[in-house]
Amino acid sequence: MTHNPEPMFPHICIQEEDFDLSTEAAKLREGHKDIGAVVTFVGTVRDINEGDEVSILELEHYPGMTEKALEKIRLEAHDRWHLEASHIIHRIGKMYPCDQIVMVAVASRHRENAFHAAHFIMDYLKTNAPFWKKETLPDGAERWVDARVSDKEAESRWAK
Amino acid sequence: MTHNPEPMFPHICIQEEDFDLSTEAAKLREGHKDIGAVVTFVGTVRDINEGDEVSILELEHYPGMTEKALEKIRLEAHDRWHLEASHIIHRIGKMYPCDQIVMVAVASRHRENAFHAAHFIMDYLKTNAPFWKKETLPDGAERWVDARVSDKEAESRWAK
Amino acid sequence: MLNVLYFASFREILGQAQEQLPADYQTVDCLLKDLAARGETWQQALLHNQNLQIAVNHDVANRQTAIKAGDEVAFFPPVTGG
Amino acid sequence: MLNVLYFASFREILGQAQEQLPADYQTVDCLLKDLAARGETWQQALLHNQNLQIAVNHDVANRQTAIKAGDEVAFFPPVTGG
Repeated sequence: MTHNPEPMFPHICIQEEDFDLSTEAAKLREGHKDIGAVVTFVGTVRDINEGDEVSILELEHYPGMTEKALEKIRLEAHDRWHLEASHIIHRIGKMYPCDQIVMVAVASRHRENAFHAAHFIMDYLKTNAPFWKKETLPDGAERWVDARVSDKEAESRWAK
Repeated sequence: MTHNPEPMFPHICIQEEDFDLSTEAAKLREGHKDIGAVVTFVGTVRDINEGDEVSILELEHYPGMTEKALEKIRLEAHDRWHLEASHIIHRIGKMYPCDQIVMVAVASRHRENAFHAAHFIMDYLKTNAPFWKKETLPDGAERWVDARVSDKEAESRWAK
Repeated sequence: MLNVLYFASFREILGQAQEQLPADYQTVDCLLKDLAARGETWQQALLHNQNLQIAVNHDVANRQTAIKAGDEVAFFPPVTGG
Repeated sequence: MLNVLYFASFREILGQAQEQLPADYQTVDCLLKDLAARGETWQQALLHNQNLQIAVNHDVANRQTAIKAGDEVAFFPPVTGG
């Protein structure tokens, strides 16, 4: 599934293509003068997981539900931290060590809100957006990545 | 003062020139495979401060002390959050609304540490690095920006 | 009809990504019990799986969630994106 | 000699960025009192200013910090970068 040119959720992109951080930060800030802080998070493919070397990481998702789940998280972040703008990109398909997987970018007047909102979005994305990772090891063996208890704990810290 | 090609603190840049987020993020990650999280903060010139429109923002600093203060903050962040890499850029001279002023970029294995470290570095930079801002209003009046009590409060939250 | 989807390890274990079923079930639980009757693999994956995640029409759901004709019901393991 | 620096509003109010002074002071406080004797402007900026920030040799210092020949002493207002 590639990026829809007229998406229902313009601030959410699920795409196979890589992305460019500067381009995305510029898009985020476009048309907003009253921004003082831009925080971006980029998640990348590590070459080691659970002690094993990883050669390929494949990302599957649930089209339709993914966008809806991410938009819900994004709007909650706007509500809680009065953001000026935010943007989420998540790649799908095959990726390799050091590749970019996901980007969350948020802009606000002051830094405190931007830091909290970006962190919140990532913690919720990890536990609420329907993506699944499958690793291929150097010997060709494949395995689905297990959900981490630590991600559930990270999410719970944002409970109001 | 422009960027020194062989600086004493290679992870600290004090420069008049603008910077490119993608280029800086790529530099940060270069040579590190075991990075899973990259957090960047960019501070930008807002067109409004203390209720007044701002036309020009001029940044002055204390050469020598600035680099030393920033390196101390950076190393404390590495110590507290086990970062893989970090990089601070702060521009000096004249800037205009929407211009980039400062960048903090950190990379770590997991996101939690990267978020905290980037936030910590910015909070400490705000209160410990010798930079001063002067604003020019549309009528040509100049004024030095006042330090904010909220920045001191933000710093104090990181006390161990 | 119901549109039933399986993702990730569920898709692989159950050998299918999607199927159409008659809308003969009041709740997700009724549907699950019928699917589990297909055999050991289905029973293990859907009934005896503490980690089973459920969505109805793209929203998080549970076994008690009511379903009706035209609904999309999805079963999948805990998510691991990001 | 001491290298004495003034930054930002201090530089503007005191009308200079830098000066060389004899190293005749045991502490920053002694130096400050001598500078304050230059007149009302100096006294206001350096002695009667709760916000005075001090650095010696690029490290944060205070009035009690000892100084010696060759030191660089800087006076400035609270920082506002970032």
